[in-house]
Amino acid sequence: MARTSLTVADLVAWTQRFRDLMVEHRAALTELDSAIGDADHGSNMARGMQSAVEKLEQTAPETVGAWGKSVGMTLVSSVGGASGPLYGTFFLRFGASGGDATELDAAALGAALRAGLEGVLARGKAEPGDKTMIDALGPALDAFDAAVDQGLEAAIAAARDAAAAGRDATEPLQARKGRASYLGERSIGHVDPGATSTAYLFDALATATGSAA
Amino acid sequence: MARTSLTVADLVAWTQRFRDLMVEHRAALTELDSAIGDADHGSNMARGMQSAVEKLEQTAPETVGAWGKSVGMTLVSSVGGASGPLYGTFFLRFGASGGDATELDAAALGAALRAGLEGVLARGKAEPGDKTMIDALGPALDAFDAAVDQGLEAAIAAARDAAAAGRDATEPLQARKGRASYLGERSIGHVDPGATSTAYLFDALATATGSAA
Amino acid sequence: MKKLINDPDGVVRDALVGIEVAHPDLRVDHENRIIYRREPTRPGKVALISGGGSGHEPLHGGYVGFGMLDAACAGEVFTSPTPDQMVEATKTADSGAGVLHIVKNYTGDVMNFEMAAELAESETGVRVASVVTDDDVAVQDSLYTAGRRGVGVTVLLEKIVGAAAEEGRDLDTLAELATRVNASGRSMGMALTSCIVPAAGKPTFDLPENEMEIGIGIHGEPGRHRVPLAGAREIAEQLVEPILADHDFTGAPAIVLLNGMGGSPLLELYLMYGEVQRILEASGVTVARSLVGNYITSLEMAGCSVTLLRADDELLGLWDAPVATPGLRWGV
Amino acid sequence: MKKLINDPDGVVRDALVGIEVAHPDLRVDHENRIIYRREPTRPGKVALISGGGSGHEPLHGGYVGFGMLDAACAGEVFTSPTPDQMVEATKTADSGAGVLHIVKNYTGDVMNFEMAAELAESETGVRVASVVTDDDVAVQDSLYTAGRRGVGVTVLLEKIVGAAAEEGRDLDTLAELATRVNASGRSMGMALTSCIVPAAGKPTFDLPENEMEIGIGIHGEPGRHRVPLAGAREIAEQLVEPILADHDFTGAPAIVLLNGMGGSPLLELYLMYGEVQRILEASGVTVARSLVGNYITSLEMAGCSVTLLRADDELLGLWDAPVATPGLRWGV
Ligand SMILES: Nc1ncnc2c1ncn2[C@@H]1O[C@H](COP(=O)(O)OP(=O)(O)O)[C@@H](O)[C@H]1O
Ligand SMILES: Nc1ncnc2c1ncn2[C@@H]1O[C@H](COP(=O)(O)OP(=O)(O)O)[C@@H](O)[C@H]1O
Ligand SMILES: [Mg+2]
Ligand SMILES: [Mg+2]
Ligand SMILES: [Mg+2]
Ligand SMILES: [Mg+2]
Repeated sequence: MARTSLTVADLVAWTQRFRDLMVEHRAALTELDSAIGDADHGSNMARGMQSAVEKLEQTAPETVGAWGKSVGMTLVSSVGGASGPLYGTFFLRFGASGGDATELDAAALGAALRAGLEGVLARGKAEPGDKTMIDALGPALDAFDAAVDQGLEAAIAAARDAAAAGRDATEPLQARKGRASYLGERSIGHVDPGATSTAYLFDALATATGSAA
Repeated sequence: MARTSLTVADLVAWTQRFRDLMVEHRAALTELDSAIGDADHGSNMARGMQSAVEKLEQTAPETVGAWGKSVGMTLVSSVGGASGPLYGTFFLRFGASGGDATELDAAALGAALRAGLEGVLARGKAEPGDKTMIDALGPALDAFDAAVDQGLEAAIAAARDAAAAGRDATEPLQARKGRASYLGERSIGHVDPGATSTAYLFDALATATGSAA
Repeated sequence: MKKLINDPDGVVRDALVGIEVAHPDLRVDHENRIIYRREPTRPGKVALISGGGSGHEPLHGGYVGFGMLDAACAGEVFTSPTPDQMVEATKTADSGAGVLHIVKNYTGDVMNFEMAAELAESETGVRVASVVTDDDVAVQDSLYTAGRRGVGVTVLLEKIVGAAAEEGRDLDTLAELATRVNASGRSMGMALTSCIVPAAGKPTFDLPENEMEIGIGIHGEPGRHRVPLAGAREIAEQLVEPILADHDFTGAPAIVLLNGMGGSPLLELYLMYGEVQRILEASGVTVARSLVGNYITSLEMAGCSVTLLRADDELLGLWDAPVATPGLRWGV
Repeated sequence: MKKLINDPDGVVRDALVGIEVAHPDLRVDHENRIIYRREPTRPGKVALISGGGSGHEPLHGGYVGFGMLDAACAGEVFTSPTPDQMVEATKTADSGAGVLHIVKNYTGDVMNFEMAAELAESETGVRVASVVTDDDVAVQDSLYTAGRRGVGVTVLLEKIVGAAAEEGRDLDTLAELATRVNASGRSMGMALTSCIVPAAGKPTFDLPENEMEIGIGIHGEPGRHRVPLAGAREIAEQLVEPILADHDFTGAPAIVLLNGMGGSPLLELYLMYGEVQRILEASGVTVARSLVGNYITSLEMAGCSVTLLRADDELLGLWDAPVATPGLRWGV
């Protein structure tokens, strides 16, 4: 039977799976960041997610809020760069949205993700099309919302696919935020590293929750 | 008829020919010096001989002594490194040996060359087999002396051949003087740059005096 | 990758050990990766704190000491430090007179310092002011970029504002001075080669033997344009012209920094400076002070940058004031 | 060849232009390629003169100034200057108290300085004493070599003897002090990459990605051994061990120089220094003073060298004395 909600344990599994992907694709992410940035996105994300998972293993969170705060704070304090505050804020706001809840149904998950996105927008002031992680995150949440009537797993799978499509769609864009914007037109033709890690974030969510279909 | 003496004009022609060879083989000499030294022998010799020829063009020497002093002082004051004082001393002593003479017969040329060699030995304190220019210069003078009875041109040709053989014979030697000595056994298997420029010195003498046979 | 390191991920940690033992006037908090002056901030003196990714040495740790910074936070290579580090440094360095954060304009640096300032003020009540440097004319300062990067002027600002802080000026005055210095400075850089980020293990970009990058920053990122390799005189023109086009440097004394990116020999930097100064003179710029060397680097990148600061008597006086740091030292 | 130059054969000439305009305290005789202090030698003060091939910057021109050299002669890249230059510098810098020539032990340098000393004394009656530095333990000091090379200790000697000269000590005393400093110092260097001599246009040697040279000098020449690339800790051992095996550095304060060859980032030099200091401590050596950075270089070569000087209170006092040169500056 299709699952209708996520537990805190699912969120922890999601974190672990995201960590695995960041470690696995560390070199590839850094390679993307070499082309239009400073060659550290892979090590930033791998280092941060490694710390986040370790923190969760030390102190198991009991609520969505505790989980989000743990992951978010760890990212903020162990990553640095642009991705530290941005991903950190994403998880902090996600957690704050979930609060004391121990489970999230599809609507609540959608709201938490949306809160996370709002946090990233507020922190980074990027707009859609600026060639940032926003361009994977935004479409993912729109797809999630559009599919939420079909159930949690379908919504997650839709978000994953939209994030991947959003990532691919960054390739022809000219960057207007972050380091890649310094390149001007030379940023065109490269996939954004942050959008790529965000696509993995939704890939991890789908796998960790068995929404892979 | 075979020539029996060298005029000052011949010495000037020798200088010019040597300059031409240094400029022509500049890169090759530097290449040799890269292997066991500091990659400057070609530019040192080309720069020095260029200056020496310019100096001769400004003030034409009238005696062997004036020629040797002009070339020697110019090398000393424009080359630097090991080759500046060594080649400089060679020409200074050569000139001092010739003194006010305006021509050198075979015996006088032999004596002047020998005086030059003595100067190089006194200045550089190298011994035969140390893998230096001495290993081309010494054999050249011995061959000159041995062939001097056959006349000036034959003696010069013999010197040229012996210098070339001496140059080649430096290849298996381990350097004990100059920069190449720092390499220890790693200096083995490379021809010495200074012995190579010295072989060109005798090549130039042979060509400039028509003793090429 | 040919580097004098043990472990690509432990470079900053290990280098901080060497910085601490090499400089008895400094103190290193290894857990938080903060470099402090050995002595605590003198009561009444505003503390100056900066920080950023590592790999730009001597920036910033090498500018901690009398007459410049009170503390510097070291991030991973080319990755801004975290708010935690900055909060800790802010609390520790504050003598009660407040703290000025000197931040280079990069998305990461700005966001992390912003979070730090919010946290430090709310958690501890320390007064924090910030200045963001953005002097790099290679980047258009527009809505369509993250804004000009903070590069060479950061060094000059840390020196000048550091001298003013030693005089006992208050936080608002210093923040205003810092803003003025930043607004009066412009920079432009170029690279002959890419650097290698240790954790990446290979050059950030490939640059053919006959090409160079114009308009690079200090993070090994590619520049605005890739152009054919040129001689020093032509390179100097390509660096100085956009600076002079962006800001008027005539009619006032200028401070000039000819900065090496880390991998170019000093012999070449002096040669470049000769070319730069010649162009400046021909353009009516009066060079009052100059600095030639590796002051804000990009690991082993070969190349250089030029920074001009439009000064006045006050700024020159602060520039000449005593300074005693590993990276800049005179008058004491 | 990627270099910030105009013409491979004009590098030294062009760089001297930049040195002159960058340092108002210096004066450059371009015809003779000599860098002087702006002010003539104070009467009664012995003049210190050094020189050598260019490409080792800041050595020697960067050490001209109060507390170090009075003049430096610049040769072509890696080629010792000529006697004419040295004679001219000797005559000009002499105040009547005599001149000390500081010569690095290379065949060319020694011969050219010898000729210069002979000429200067005979032509002008200036009293000249010479010290030849030979601290490089990579070279066996035997009949079968040109003797140990003069490397890092040259910097320390110029500082220490320079301070003693400012005190007004006479020529013989200074020559003796210089000899003592040289005898108390040892160095060892390594390279990760070769440099490129501008006039040669390509690397002096090829070094595969997984190898390094141990026992190099400062002229881009290959070293004694080529060994597999190792980590910083292991490299530090390979540098420090031969030094400690050659001379006893225990039971006295040591001055340590961790020198970059020009192309290694400061971040790595600090990291290396941490490793070196750890080994020294474990070996019972007391580090009293240290210097980390690019002080005697080999163009853009990546790598480093370690120099140890066995000091005493007198040498430490002279080390700490004020110095104001482009390359070393403290206390003034
Ligand atoms: N203002 C911004 N808003 C949202 N995302 C951003 C912003 N600036 C940068 N990013 C994202 O951050 C990614 C780079 O992260 P990272 O390499 O870890 O940091 P840094 O750029 O500091 O080196 C970019 O690929 C982009 O997706
Ligand atoms: N002591 C010496 N006696 C004779 N010749 C020497 C001596 N030392 C070096 N040489 C010669 O000088 C050559 C190197 O000259 P060059 O490269 O111009 O000078 P440097 O070694 O100063 O760079 C060597 O190849 C060798 O033949
Ligand atoms: Mg990055
Ligand atoms: Mg040579
Ligand atoms: Mg970064
Ligand atoms: Mg040489």
